[in-house]
Amino acid sequence: MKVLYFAFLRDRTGTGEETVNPPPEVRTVGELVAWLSTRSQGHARAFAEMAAVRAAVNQEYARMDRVLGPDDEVAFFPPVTGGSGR
Amino acid sequence: MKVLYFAFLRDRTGTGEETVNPPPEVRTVGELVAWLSTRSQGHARAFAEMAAVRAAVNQEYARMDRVLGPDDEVAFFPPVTGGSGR
Amino acid sequence: MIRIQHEDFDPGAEIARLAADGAGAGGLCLFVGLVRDMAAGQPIAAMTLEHYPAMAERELARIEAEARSRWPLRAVAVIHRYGRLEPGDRIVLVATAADHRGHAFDACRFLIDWLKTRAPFWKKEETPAGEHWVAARTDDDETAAAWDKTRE
Amino acid sequence: MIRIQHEDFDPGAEIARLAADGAGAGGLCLFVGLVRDMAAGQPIAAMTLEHYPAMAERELARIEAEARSRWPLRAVAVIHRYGRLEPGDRIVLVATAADHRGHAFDACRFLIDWLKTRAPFWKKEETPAGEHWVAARTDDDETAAAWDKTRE
Repeated sequence: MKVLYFAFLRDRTGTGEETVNPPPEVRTVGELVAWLSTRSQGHARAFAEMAAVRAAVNQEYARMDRVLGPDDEVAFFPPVTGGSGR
Repeated sequence: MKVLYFAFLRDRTGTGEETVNPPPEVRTVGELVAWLSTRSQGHARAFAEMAAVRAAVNQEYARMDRVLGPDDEVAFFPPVTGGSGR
Repeated sequence: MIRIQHEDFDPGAEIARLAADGAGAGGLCLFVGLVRDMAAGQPIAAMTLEHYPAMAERELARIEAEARSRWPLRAVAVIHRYGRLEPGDRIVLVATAADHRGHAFDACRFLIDWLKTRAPFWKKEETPAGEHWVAARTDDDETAAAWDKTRE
Repeated sequence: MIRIQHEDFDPGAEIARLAADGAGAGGLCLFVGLVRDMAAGQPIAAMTLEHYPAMAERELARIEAEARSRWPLRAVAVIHRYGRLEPGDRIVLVATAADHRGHAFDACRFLIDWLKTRAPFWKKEETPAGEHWVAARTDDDETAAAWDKTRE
């Protein structure tokens, strides 16, 4: 499973992309977050404040209860801030 | 007093501009309309439907009860249709 | 910035000027009105825009001042053409530069709505059935009047 | 038409393309977002826009499709830049061509409102106090959510 990190999550995890093989009991996005948080202090800090984290599965916004498959691309990032000023 | 006509009012009066000397009892825009209407059949047709006529005095929108001075520039025209389509 | 002219204008050059005049703005909003090829189900071969020059200058200046009094704008551009125009030709440009995009959008829309009901321009259309003066639209008046209600 | 690129774009060329793609339209509405020189009272030296390329493509295409489903549009353009940009630089362009100006304005504003809350781009600002990721604004979410209410 490919996991991508953007913005402050990339800074904190220290990586933009990693391939992971979570155990079978990790079935949802939320369970993946909990499992990833154990990989390093940086990962734990990235997911410390889940109100500031959004997830996408295969390039579409996904909720924490979304069930994952082994070939999914999962991305974590903060709320978006593109466009222009205000 | 200078009187200007635009759009269908110009077509019907047959003139874009004329200098007139109305009698002293013509004091308001509305009284000027009544007096101008007697000048020709074309003038009468131009002012036949006053709901479709707007007036300006010295380049500002004016109502029919606006009092006129001898040096005023008075313009008559239909509701405007500039800008783009709809 | 107000201009009334027969000649065409270049929207790209106007945006560049607006960005320069409004340096520091976060957003530019621009609207360009074009001559349509159909009106009321009839093909339009061309149209002629007549105007009252002295009053058009005053009304456009007034409309710009009104927009600036309602929203914090860094720059405003209004250009209106007159004379004979063909389908696809540009008729009018209104554009705003503001710190916040909502102000740029609101002011830009206000400018075109007000202009359409106040600026002394009149369209004569050439169709297969002949020439005719375009009648003003009641819904344009209503659209413009809605802005009056937003003012206390 | 969706484009995601580092390079600058030319608003004049985009308007010309929009007018050509939307031939027959009565109005073109365009918004250009620029890098401001101040944010939260601090001078900004530059900003870097990070993005998630595959998802940004999908989201912008989705936003365009959503706008086209809500309004009768003859052409749509959305361009978003990424990478390092300086104050005054163009960040984003959204533009619409429609028969009626209200549709062009509404759709253009919808595009930028939705884009700001859905398209995966993130800004990092460089200020005298250092670099920081810009926090999302609650009022942007509210602005975008207001469009949901307009849909039955």
